[in-house]
Amino acid sequence: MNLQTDPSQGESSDGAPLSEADSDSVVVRFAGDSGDGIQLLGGQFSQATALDNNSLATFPDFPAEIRAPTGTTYGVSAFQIKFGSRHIRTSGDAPDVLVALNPAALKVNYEQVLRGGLIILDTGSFGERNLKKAGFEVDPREDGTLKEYRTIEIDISALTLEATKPFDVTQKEALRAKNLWTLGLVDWMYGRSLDATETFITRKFGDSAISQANIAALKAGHAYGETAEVSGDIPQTRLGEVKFESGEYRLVSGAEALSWGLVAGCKLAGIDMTFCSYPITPSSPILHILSRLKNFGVTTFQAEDEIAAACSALGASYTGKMGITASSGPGIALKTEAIGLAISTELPLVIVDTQRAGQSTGLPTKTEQSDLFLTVWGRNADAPMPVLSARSPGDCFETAIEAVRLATKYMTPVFLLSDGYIANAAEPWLIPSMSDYEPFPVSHRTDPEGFQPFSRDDETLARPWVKPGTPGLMHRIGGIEKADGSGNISYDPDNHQLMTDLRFAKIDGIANDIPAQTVESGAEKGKLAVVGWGSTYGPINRAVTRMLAEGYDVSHIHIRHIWPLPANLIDLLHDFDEVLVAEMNKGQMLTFLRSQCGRPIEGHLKVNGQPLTIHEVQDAIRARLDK
Amino acid sequence: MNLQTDPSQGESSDGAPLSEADSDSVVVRFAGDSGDGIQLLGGQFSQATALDNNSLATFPDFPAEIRAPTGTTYGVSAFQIKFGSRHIRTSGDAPDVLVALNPAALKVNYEQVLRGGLIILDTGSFGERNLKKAGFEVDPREDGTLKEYRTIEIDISALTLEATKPFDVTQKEALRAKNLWTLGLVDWMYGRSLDATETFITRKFGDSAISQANIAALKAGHAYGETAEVSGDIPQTRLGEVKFESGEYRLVSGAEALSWGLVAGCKLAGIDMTFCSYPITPSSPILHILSRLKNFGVTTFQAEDEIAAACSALGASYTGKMGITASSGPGIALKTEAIGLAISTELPLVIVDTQRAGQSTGLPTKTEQSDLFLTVWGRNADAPMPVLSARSPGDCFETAIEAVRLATKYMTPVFLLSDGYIANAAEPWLIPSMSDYEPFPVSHRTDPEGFQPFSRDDETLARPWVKPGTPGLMHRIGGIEKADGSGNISYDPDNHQLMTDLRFAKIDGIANDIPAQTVESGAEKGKLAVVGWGSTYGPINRAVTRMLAEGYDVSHIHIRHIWPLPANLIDLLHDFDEVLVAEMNKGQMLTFLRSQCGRPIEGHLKVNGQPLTIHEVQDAIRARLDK
Amino acid sequence: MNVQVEPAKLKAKDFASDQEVRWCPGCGDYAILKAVQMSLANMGAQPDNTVFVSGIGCAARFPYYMETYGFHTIHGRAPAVASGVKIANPELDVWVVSGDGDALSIGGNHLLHLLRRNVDVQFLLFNNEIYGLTKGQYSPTSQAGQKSPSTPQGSVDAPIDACTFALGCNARFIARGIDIQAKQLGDIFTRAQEHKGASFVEIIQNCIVFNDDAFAHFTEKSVAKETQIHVKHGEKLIYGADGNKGIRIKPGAFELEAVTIGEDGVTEDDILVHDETNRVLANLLVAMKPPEMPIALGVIYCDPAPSYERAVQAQVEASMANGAGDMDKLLRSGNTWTVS
Amino acid sequence: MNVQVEPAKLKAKDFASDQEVRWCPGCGDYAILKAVQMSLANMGAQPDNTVFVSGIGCAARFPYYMETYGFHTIHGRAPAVASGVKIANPELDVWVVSGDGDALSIGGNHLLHLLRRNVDVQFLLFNNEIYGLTKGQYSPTSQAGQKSPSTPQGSVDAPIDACTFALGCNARFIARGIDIQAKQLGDIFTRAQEHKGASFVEIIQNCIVFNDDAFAHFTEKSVAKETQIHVKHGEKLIYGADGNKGIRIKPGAFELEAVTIGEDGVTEDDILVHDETNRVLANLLVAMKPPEMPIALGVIYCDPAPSYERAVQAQVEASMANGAGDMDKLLRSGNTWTVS
Ligand SMILES: Cc1ncc(C[n+]2csc(CCOP(=O)(O)OP(=O)(O)O)c2C)c(N)n1
Ligand SMILES: Cc1ncc(C[n+]2csc(CCOP(=O)(O)OP(=O)(O)O)c2C)c(N)n1
Ligand code: SF4
Ligand code: SF4
Ligand SMILES: [Mg+2]
Ligand SMILES: [Mg+2]
Repeated sequence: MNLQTDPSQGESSDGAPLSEADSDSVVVRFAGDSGDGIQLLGGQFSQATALDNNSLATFPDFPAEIRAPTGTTYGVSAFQIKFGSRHIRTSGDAPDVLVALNPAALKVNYEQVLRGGLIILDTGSFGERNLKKAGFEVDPREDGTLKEYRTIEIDISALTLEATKPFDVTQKEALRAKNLWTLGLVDWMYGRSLDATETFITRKFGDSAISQANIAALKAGHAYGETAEVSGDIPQTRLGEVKFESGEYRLVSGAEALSWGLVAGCKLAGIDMTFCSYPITPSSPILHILSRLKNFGVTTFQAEDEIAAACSALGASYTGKMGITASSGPGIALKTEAIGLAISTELPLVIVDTQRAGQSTGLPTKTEQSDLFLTVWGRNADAPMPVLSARSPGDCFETAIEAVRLATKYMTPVFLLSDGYIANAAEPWLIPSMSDYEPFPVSHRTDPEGFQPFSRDDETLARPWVKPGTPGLMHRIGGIEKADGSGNISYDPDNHQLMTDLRFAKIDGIANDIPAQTVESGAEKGKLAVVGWGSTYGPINRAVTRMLAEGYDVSHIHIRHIWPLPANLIDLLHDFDEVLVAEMNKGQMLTFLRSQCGRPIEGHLKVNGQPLTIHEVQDAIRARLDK
Repeated sequence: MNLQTDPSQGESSDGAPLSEADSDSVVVRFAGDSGDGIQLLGGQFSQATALDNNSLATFPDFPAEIRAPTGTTYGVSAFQIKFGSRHIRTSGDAPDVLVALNPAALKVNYEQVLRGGLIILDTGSFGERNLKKAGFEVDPREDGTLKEYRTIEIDISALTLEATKPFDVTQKEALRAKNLWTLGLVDWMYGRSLDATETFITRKFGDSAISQANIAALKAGHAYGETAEVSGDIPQTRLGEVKFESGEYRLVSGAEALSWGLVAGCKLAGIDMTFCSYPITPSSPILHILSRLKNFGVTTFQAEDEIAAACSALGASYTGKMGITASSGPGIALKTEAIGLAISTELPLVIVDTQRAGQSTGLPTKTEQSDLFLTVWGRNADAPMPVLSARSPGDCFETAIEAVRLATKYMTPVFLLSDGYIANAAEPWLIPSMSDYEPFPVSHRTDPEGFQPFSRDDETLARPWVKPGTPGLMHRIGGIEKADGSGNISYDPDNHQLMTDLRFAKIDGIANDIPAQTVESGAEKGKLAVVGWGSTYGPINRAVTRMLAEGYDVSHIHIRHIWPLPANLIDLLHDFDEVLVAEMNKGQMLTFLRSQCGRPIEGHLKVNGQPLTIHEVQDAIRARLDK
Repeated sequence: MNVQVEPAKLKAKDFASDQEVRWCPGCGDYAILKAVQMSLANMGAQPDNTVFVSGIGCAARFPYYMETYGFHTIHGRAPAVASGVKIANPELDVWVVSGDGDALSIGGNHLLHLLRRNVDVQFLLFNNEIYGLTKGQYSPTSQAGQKSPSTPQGSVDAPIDACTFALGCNARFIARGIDIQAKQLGDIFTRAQEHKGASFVEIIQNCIVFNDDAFAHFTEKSVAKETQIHVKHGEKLIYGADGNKGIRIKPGAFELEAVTIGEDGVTEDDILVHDETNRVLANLLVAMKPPEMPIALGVIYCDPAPSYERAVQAQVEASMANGAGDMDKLLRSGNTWTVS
Repeated sequence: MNVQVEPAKLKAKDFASDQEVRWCPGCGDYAILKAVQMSLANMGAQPDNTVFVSGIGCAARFPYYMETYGFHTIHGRAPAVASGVKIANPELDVWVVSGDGDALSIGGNHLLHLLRRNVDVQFLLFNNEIYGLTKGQYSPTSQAGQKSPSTPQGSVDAPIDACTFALGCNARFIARGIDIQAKQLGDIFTRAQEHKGASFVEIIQNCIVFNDDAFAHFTEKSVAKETQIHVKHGEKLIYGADGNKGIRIKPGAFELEAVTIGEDGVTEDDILVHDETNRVLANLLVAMKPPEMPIALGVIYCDPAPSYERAVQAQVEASMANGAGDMDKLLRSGNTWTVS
């Protein structure tokens, strides 16, 4: 069985992907066993690349098993990076270079490599047993399997052992440095400095033998390239620097940016955060990150399940704190009832949904954008609430702030959508300064004069937020329908109609408090608008940019505010002859937009747990405009 | 505060409802304290009316409190019946007659009575305290409040005590017979026989003093009308018999018909039912009814919560039984994750959703049709499944059978939508004969030859259903994505795409296995189609019939199969100039149809926890066609 | 923190909200409501600083009737909401009101975790051994054989004892009272409120409509003295109309038995002294069921441990000790580079 | 019912499915898998009639590796699914496999009700005191202070003891074993399978990746003898490398203590005899924690009561006794009338 292969990625007629003409960028994929330290290798290379002022985007691709038996295909861990001398917004399509640290890694990945691309193999791991475990009957180096690629075979294992010999480490420890040897080689290939990684190693292992061994391996890999033992076989590439906007940069993953954005939002709102969550892939990193930020007034609570997480976050909001909860797929489904209570009691709450692939348990480590229906419509009865979606790792920061702003200003739960791809991917990020943001301080009501728990702000229709503990403002709230104003239980039919209408009006009104929809690239009207949302930003943007360069009349519209939609969106869409939604699901934004705007819309849909590729979006555009 | 008043019901310009010209039907509303036995009174009168070959529809309207303090407005229990000499499909709009057994009942209901209608009051309950509890500052009989109505004041309390004096019952017991005295009077007004009620009393209380006292009260009420102590004030009406199709009839409520339909479906499938549920209003009656049908091979299980109910029903389906679960609103929300597992493992499961009003806890005893979004779209990731909706009490039987048929034939969970209104309402029902139904026997796979748990039937795309315990067919299923055929865990991207596509194709294919959408009344094409679903059938049908009689070009389309929609529905809608969806929510079918068919659609929407009225639908039709 | 200067001692009625109480006439909930209001007044509670959180059920309507802060949440989830309230603001005095269905059927998991974590709330479980609000189905505490709308042939489930379950969940405070015993309830509430940690209080409550007299065999005046034992820490486990019944360890066994002082050579010295810190004794006491044994009432177990929300807060405070975090610094932590 | 003529005695490997086992190398789950396969073979189980139900977690992958029927369900809900399986078909031999997070965090409520109802399944809880599958967060059984990705400063929750909880839930069969003790596990599994009702088995399991050696202080060979006591009904509670340690009732208290025979005047007569039907003793035994006391292993409690699914079935059968219901008659029951 051929696992994790995605032939839809830039396929040629005879199966292997075609070489791309993108000379200003490179895609490298590292792959090896889960135990090989591939993610560290990728992370360090990304860091070094960023420091060289290349733009980049990454895509870590974990196995579902914690640590599957070594050598198996399902235990393969991969890390892809695309970097270049122009702005990079997607981790790219087919790799130009594959580094495969064992046969299984080769097996799972080689078909995606560009025809003519480079494959670097650790021959030290190509023993009989490993070949068999990977499902190769014959050695693929010998039967022509790799004939369409350039391959470089290096006994990385042996060379690593060799390099680390002088140090007092066990053979096992020594072999673990394979990833650093490889990093050294690749660093050399792209002219990266080893400094940052050296500092990293020293920080991590101090002045130990392991530290020394690791650094030796790193340097040995680098030296291997330099001394050209493979007689110039290994290509060296230098990409120009990207003209980045000036400022301070860092690499940031979506999970980091999102967590920090939530904290920043709370700072801007002037309230502390109570974050309640239950571990689930790929949402857990947010809990991990926030649990280390207690000095920012963040309290984290690992609840007994997702229902309790949502309920305790709501309880925290009830006390006047910013209650936040986060989960994925099945965990979000479990929060549904509690979210209904938040809507009914009109309390702020942010629910982060890091989407993952497949219904039920599905494919937890793979990505998909398929909770749009669930978040917009997945509640009992009429229960409107805002839904936002972040488009990239860095954008998670902005979107998280916006989620806190809307939740507190409108006294409403807000869904904040991310996905497994942006959560784990990293990109260089121009670090914002907090002083650039307009604070939106919350004022909890303290004045008993004329207090009614369900009175409404004239402009926002929000009800007052009262902290229990406030003298004279005792009141009761709950999930039964409430009388307008007093909030007392009411079974009055007219009141139910009124309150339902008010809840809708409040959320609908947000459309006037959010930025108008802009066009990312291309004209404001024309032949074809490609509409995306969330993590498809990168591939769609790159595809549209390329097609514009080729002279096509196409524009890219990317939606952050899903509910309510920006006030001008429908009109904007009507200004295009055709509208194409590109998304990683069976047509959820497509169906949603159809329901909201009376015009034909088409879809380019994919649900294989992998990010969209630039090529397929280009093909989809061509299919519409070349007719 | 004026509770439970719905001025939208056929309002005149100055507030009171207008008298209707419907001489072939009558609407009577009984109202009193929760302790007054109003539901029994209504039920008995319905029974007697049905036996007279009148057509009828009922609408019980319970208070939310179990037994609120006597005399309060929120403790008022009501029962409305519409009956007539033509087919009645809705419990009607404004009552022609209101029987109010205490001031609170009057307070809550009088504004809905037709101007010029009749109000019968029990003056025995109009003491100072009761008036105050009902919120009347002044006695409404004296301050002109009732001037637009005909009122008949009878001291029913005293007359009941009088009638029951000869029997050895306590005063409390005697007063409890007030409802029977009232029934006797109303029976007389409409020429009903007392026989059935007498039999009922005797069956219930045997040959006891209570029995005798109750019968005496019943007869006394009847005699009161007969001897015309109110000198002809009380109008007597005889409505002709309806030309019912010949056959055996009974009164049936939606909850009964639905429960029986589920049992019938299992009989037709040839398998036993395991029904797992957790009590919730208004779903509980199904659990109660089924728990008495163990001799039909029905096992019932009151689970610890809704999640467990759904999971245990799924466990039962896994063993080859028909697993069924039922709930309402918040309880349905909780089942979401388990339903995802049913979709993923492709096991049959029927989930009955008796919809109730309002998000979160909302208005549990009131009705609404607002779980369409939840049932069609409310799941994580792409997770399609059939959704059916029943239109009337009797129709619940047919729809339940259909739900079992689809679940077992296609190996899929199926949503079966009812609502609080049809669950409690009763109508005369031409009792079907089981021999009229085509059986659809399930065949569990037993042949190990070539067995694959995720192979598919060529026609239905259903996978084989295997009972654990079957020799040689051991296999494993679960919620992680499965390899096509073998069902083994698979993280292969292409396989995920394939399996997702297959799951969609399977459900989409059901469109070819369900009846084409028909037009209930009016032409197959024309100016305006009024589209409804579920319990709005009655009022829409009556409204369209009336408008047709008035010469309007309007048709009624009523959707049973919501997902997938009947194959011809979209075309059918395109054959009308305008389409109007009338529903009891903020536009869920409206939005759904917009998403499915690229044409403008309008909505007549109501969310006040009350059924649609004929008048408002007529008004909505007029508003579209009179322009 | 909201420390207020209290102007004057409040009365029970000051804790009553303006909402009409909507339980069935004769429901045991009325008496509990009164007892809570009275004891809040007695313990000098501040309405401003008091929060009642409940789930769904007849019992769960409780907060509406209290002139305090109140949150009527969703079925079974009150412990989770209350945990959030308490973690977010440990200064609030949080009470949870729940029914046997709410707490032990749908909500069992949250109750477990509230108790084991030892969140400082008072958890009042109104046990009427029935689902009141949904009209009379049997509950997890209903006796086996209970006929109900969902069990027409009688239930076949073994019931759970609320206090036994709470002990299994590591609860550090366990008490039991009866709806109509206002004074004893008051004492329990006061102890529960004083206890810093999760205080679990089971209140035997009569549902007059769906399960009337389910507890009559020990709540009826005529039998009360012989079937109830009100335990007090440090005092002998003595009961009975004549004060001559007692509980002792069955010689040579891990078991309690009810004995009569003066009969069969039993003397007062044989009678056990109640030790509310003894978990094993607590397990034995809560399991006593009339008619064989008297039902144990009062504070059965109390063995305090640090409360959860304080420990959570302590970590936040410790992290804050070196100054509050600086957002701009955080964003620039780790590797950064500058483009000019 | 599927009674089969068994052709030949099956071997452990006949219970192994064709799927590659995907736990981390060195994970304790491997040993448990082997022990289960071995003991199923020994007890003559029929693969056709055996069902493994699990939730989500590393442990919950178990069914995939068994050549039986298997259902890998959703997180925490395995007891609910298994209850449905057993109610619908009491003839099946149902095993539930769960982890400490699956069973005691998200799934606590379902476990409670499975146990109190006494549904006849074998419930195996693989306790590694950590969330394995989600990469190492602390679980409800993690020791206080556990550092984990979600508790960088150490957890502040008091852990729950799985067996104590099960006792609080009225479980009628409680046993405890260690992943690597195949023989003892086999004995436990056999007893569990024989027990008609819910059998709760806690298995101490080492997670080599995220919580390695969490149990080393009593599982390490060097200390095992002094820190483990394998209990057997009717036999004295004796342990220790020299067989001279024992458990006795602390004189005058409701407490156990570990003593050395021959020291301080302790003789073998003072040592308690294990009585697996004694609930109080069970409560004391499960609470013993090294190093103060040895950990209790083996069948700690077994006091059978009628199983739930049989009682449910009995009602169905009783209703059927007068013949199966006639649908046409049902529809015509009560008042009907005929129009001609
Ligand atoms: C999710 C959900 N499921 C079910 C219900 C219906 N429901 C409301 S209260 C209740 C049980 C009430 O019993 P208990 O907790 O004992 O309270 P009591 O009414 O007896 O005081 C149920 C099942 C609900 N409101 N929400
Ligand atoms: C509804 C839901 N919430 C969360 C998860 C993520 N999740 C999977 S397994 C697990 C915990 C596993 O811990 P445990 O039960 O102890 O099993 P172990 O992996 O340690 O064997 C969690 C939180 C999930 N799959 N589904
Ligand atoms: S149903 Fe029972 S518990 Fe509920 S209010 Fe009435 S008497 Fe009280
Ligand atoms: S993470 Fe731990 S429990 Fe899970 S497979 Fe690996 S070692 Fe076993
Ligand atoms: Mg109750
Ligand atoms: Mg674990």
